[in-house]
Amino acid sequence: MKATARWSQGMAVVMLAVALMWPCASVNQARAAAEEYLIGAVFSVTGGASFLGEPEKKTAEMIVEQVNKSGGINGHPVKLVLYDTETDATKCNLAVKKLAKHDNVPIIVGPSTSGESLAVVKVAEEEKVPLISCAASYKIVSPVEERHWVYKVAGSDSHVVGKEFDYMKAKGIKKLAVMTVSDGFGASGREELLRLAPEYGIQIVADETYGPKDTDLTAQLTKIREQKPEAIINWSVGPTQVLAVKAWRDLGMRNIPLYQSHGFGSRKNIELAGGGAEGVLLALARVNIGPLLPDNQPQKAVIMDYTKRYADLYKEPISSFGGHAWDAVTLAIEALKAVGPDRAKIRDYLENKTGFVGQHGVFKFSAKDHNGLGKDDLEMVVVKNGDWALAPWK
Amino acid sequence: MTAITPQAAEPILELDGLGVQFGGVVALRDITYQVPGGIIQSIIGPNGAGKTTLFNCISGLLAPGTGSIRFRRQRIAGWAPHRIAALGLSRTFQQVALFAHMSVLENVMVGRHPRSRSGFLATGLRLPGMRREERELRERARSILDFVGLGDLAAAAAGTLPLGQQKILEIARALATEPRLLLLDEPAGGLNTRETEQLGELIQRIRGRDTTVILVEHDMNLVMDISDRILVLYFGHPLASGTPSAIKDNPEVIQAYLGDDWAESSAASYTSLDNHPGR
Amino acid sequence: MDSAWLQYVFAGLTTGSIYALVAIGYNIIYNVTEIINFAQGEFVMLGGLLAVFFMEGCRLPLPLAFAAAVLAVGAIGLAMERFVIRQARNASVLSLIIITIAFSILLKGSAMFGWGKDPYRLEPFTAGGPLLFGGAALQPQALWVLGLTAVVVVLLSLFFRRSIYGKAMLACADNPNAARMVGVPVRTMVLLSFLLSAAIGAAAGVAITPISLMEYDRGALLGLKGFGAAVLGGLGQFSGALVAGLLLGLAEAFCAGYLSSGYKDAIALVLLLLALFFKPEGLFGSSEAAKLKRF
Amino acid sequence: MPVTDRRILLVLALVLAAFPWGVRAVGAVSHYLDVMVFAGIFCIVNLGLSLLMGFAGQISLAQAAFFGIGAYSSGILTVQFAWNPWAAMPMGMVLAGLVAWLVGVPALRLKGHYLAMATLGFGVIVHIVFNEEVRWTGGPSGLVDIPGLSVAGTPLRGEIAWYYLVWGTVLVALVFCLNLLHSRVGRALRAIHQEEKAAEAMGIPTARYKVQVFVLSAALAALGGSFYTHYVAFLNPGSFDLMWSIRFMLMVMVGGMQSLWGAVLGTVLMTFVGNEWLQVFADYEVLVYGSILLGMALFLPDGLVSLKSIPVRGWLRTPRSSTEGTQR
Repeated sequence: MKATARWSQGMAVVMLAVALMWPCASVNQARAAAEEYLIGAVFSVTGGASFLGEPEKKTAEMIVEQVNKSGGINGHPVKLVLYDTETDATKCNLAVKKLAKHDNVPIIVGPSTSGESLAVVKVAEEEKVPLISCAASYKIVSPVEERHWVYKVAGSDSHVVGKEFDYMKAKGIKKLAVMTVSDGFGASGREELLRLAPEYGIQIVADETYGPKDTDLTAQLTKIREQKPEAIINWSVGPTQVLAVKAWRDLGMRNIPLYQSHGFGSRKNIELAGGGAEGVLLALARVNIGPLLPDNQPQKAVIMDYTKRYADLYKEPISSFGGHAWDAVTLAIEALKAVGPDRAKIRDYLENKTGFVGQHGVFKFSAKDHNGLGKDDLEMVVVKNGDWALAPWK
Repeated sequence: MTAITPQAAEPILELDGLGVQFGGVVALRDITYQVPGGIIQSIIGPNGAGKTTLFNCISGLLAPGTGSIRFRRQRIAGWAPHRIAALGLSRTFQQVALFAHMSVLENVMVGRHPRSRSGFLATGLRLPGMRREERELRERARSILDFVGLGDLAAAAAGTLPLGQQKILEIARALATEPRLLLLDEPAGGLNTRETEQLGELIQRIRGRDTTVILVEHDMNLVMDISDRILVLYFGHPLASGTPSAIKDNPEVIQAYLGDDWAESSAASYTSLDNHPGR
Repeated sequence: MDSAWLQYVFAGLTTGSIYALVAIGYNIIYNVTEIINFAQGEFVMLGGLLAVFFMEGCRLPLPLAFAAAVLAVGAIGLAMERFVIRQARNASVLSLIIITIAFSILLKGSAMFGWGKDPYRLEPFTAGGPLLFGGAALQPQALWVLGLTAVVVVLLSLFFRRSIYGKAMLACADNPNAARMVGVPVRTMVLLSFLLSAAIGAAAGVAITPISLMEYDRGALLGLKGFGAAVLGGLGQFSGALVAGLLLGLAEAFCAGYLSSGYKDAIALVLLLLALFFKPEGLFGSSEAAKLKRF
Repeated sequence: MPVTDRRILLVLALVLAAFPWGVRAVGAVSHYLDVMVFAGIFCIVNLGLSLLMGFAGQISLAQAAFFGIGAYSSGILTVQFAWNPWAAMPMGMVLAGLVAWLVGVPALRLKGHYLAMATLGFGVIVHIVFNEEVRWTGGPSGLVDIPGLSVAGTPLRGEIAWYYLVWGTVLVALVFCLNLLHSRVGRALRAIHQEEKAAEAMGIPTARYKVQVFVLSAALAALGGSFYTHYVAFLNPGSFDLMWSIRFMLMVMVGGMQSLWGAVLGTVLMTFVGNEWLQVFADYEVLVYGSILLGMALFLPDGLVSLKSIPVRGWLRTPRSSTEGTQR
């Protein structure tokens, strides 16, 4: 019985703790009512998708600081209310609810991953708060009738697949082997690859998967080699995409071109592959290849500006993921500038926004399209001499 | 106090060619023996003679290697202990094995387990049948505690009792299963003289409740006082059996205690065997 | 090409020997303390990352970096025993499980701070392209891993069977009190077991980093597979761990090759469950001995 | 149920009923209610775990798997087969119970580390199945557009409705478990935990009881999973991995393994700690979390309920005539 009585003491401690946390909460709310403009953000800063959330967080903080230095939005200082979701759907769900109800933000950017984004779609709809996801899955914004408040700035996998299939078609490739990682990124890519292949007259001769923590992919590639494909496409992020390259080189399969997803678009991957990545092909958003773009390309200016500022501030190169945050936060700021911190007005503003020049393309939103990107916003690149180069189409 | 009833002629426990091996060591070898119902049967023997192993076999904690065990005419060798308990066999342990964090009353109530039925749903939902059963359980447990003389300690935590009372509580818990046969493994171990006397009296009262008792015990005074029959085990095999007075004078038994195991099982055993005043 | 099966054999042996090394780490600590150290996988991860640090941060040559990484992780193992495990001598099995899990979370968290979340690479121990056997390719580094495993198994078996320290360590597990009475310094032996186990895990980590890269959250899955190998081989058995580790690796590679690569992780675990359910003493352990163990 | 437990239950019910009003009084509709909904869902899961680990003494690192089986049963039946959510819910519980029975019969013969590893392995296998059976579960991309719950034709919206539904269920489950514990079955479970051999010799079918309590804890976890599914309206395998099994175990342990009140306390506390209060530590959160786990296991293995007490105790103290044992 002692134990049960002690419990009450424990409960008292909890209540006390809750009570103590309250004042902080109300202070936040009071500040929200001031003339500060809030932007809510949820990124996977830690956990499985931290490679997305980390640069997104840095980019968002950089932009907000920049805006505040130059006098804020129409004189209003901007405050970024950022929560780490730890790549966890439950935490993300709670964080978005907190932003919507407790912090009372007029707009939310993020989450970083498709899974987390899908876990908060319902929250955004119920709370009627505009949300600009940085993740790729098309399900985030479709069916668009049920995604009134949800937008996304990352291109869909179908754009990347379409671009790469265009290229394969130009190269006369008809038999393709597919290898994908069994996580959200790989699964979504796999769906699109299998769905779109017939449209381009491409036959899938092998369809392999592997785990995100696998240490060796030679078994999968050996199996693929047995099927004699004319090209291989690997769809993953993290170390496995480098392991795929290493196994491809070690097994002497250079005669079969290796395509990667846009996830490969970081120079670090070329380094990690230790010279093995020569000849790897992929479709990339222009943000990754700013210097390669011709000067008359409309995105060149914003990309070069972002590249330089980010490198100056954080002493590391930009990544395409940070570019999503740039697009989302910049859109949010433009919306706040145009219509003020009003959720409904911001939503309407976003839906009618066209010609927004961002890191990942020139966005054309509409009531039918809450993404606003297409495959023309991508470029085919090849790894050459340890760096990106535009891939020759002839 | 019932005398040996006619049914006593019928054996309650029959061992036939029972044998147990641990690796290469023979613990029990070819034991054939019958215990008539309604008596107090003692099993004695030097340490390591296989007495506790025999108990473990009978109560199902250990599967015998060879031979058969019949309890109330059922072949129980290989049965799970809980089935044997449900059939009416209960036991205590040489080293006290009470549920130390439960109250004295609860310990005895656990003993009523095979004589009650309510399962997860009935108890979780507190169905009327379960409440009735719980009340009945509590009353029976209290009456058993009164029977063994622990009635005043019902609310105490079992682990806090002194050893003597813990031993008695183990017996109470075993009685709660309503056994036809009760195995007591050294119940007097660690008890003082007065407590041992009370224990002997309790065991006799238990027999009076139409329960056969098998007693493994080193205290020869107690054994000689209350046993109807004695079985002597020696290196896992029956050496002799008979009434206390017959055993006391058996030269083989004296040899066994005096000879090989002198050092271990001690002169004390022998002396008490020889100079026993009772019979 | 008929070389496919050979390629699966190579792949299986490479990953399998890593599992074997992790399994051996479990066995050492288990042999002495009968504790399962859930942080074993993190030692592997730390070994790899520290080697990267010593080579690229401190510009040490490879053999020195290897030794430094192994020693550093060994020291972490020592600290774990001295400051954590020893505090919990009388804890329940459940508490011990939670303690080692907690320690693994701390190691992983610290690694995340030290190295960030990106994977790191290490040059192979010997340069040169893959060796070709009729179309099947074998990386020279895989030979290093296999060789390291073999050396570790042989040395440890000798150590535990022949040397007085090894025998003393085994005695501690059997009956710490008896061991203490005959003059075995039980505490030192327990300390030594954590040192050894961590060092072997680290060596495995350094050896595989050139093949599979290394990042901060790699440890858990390696630890799980390694435990599978340890149980399959019979906890405490070094040669059993080796055989079981290789079997597990081969089973995975062939499953990925001929069945479904998505379910290959499940294969290892199903094997683990079957072993636990039907032969908990492991393929190579004796059931008599298993009964004597506490768990 | 002893008087003390009844009193605590009463206090808990009152506090829970008043919580939303208290929260309203301080500020607008608070985010804390959202956290409480999740805390309640996890409480349902952890009551089963507390019975299994604290009372029957069996370790399980598969609780997240059963949570997931319940969640996916509800998700798949409602999305792919258009079942009514209320019908899918018991189906999930039955399914989880069935799986638990199949796994439990061989697994619960194991003890200690072996049992921990067997349940851990099983949990990871279930997680892999969620990932791989794309056709049913949606795989890693997840299962979307899961319908919400409705009561008497009105859809359940807003956190207040959910709060009362979930915590009402917690209280019902709590009463069920308390009844169970203070009865023949509960005594048998505690007996198994304390002296397994003696329990067996007193006629308790220990193996059957272990499996039964495993099944019960799986069914409760599945119920929690169903609520989770309909509340979040989205599922992906990430919410049901090993880390979650560890989290559930930690929640129970922080409160106090051998007390159902401890399970409730620990769950609420850790849900707030994990989702709210550790946010200030940002990147250091994982270290803080690990330290709490380590510190608890080292210095307070019996949880917060084992702390020495303050005055509240007097009122709650049981009359000495009570015959229930100390519930350590």
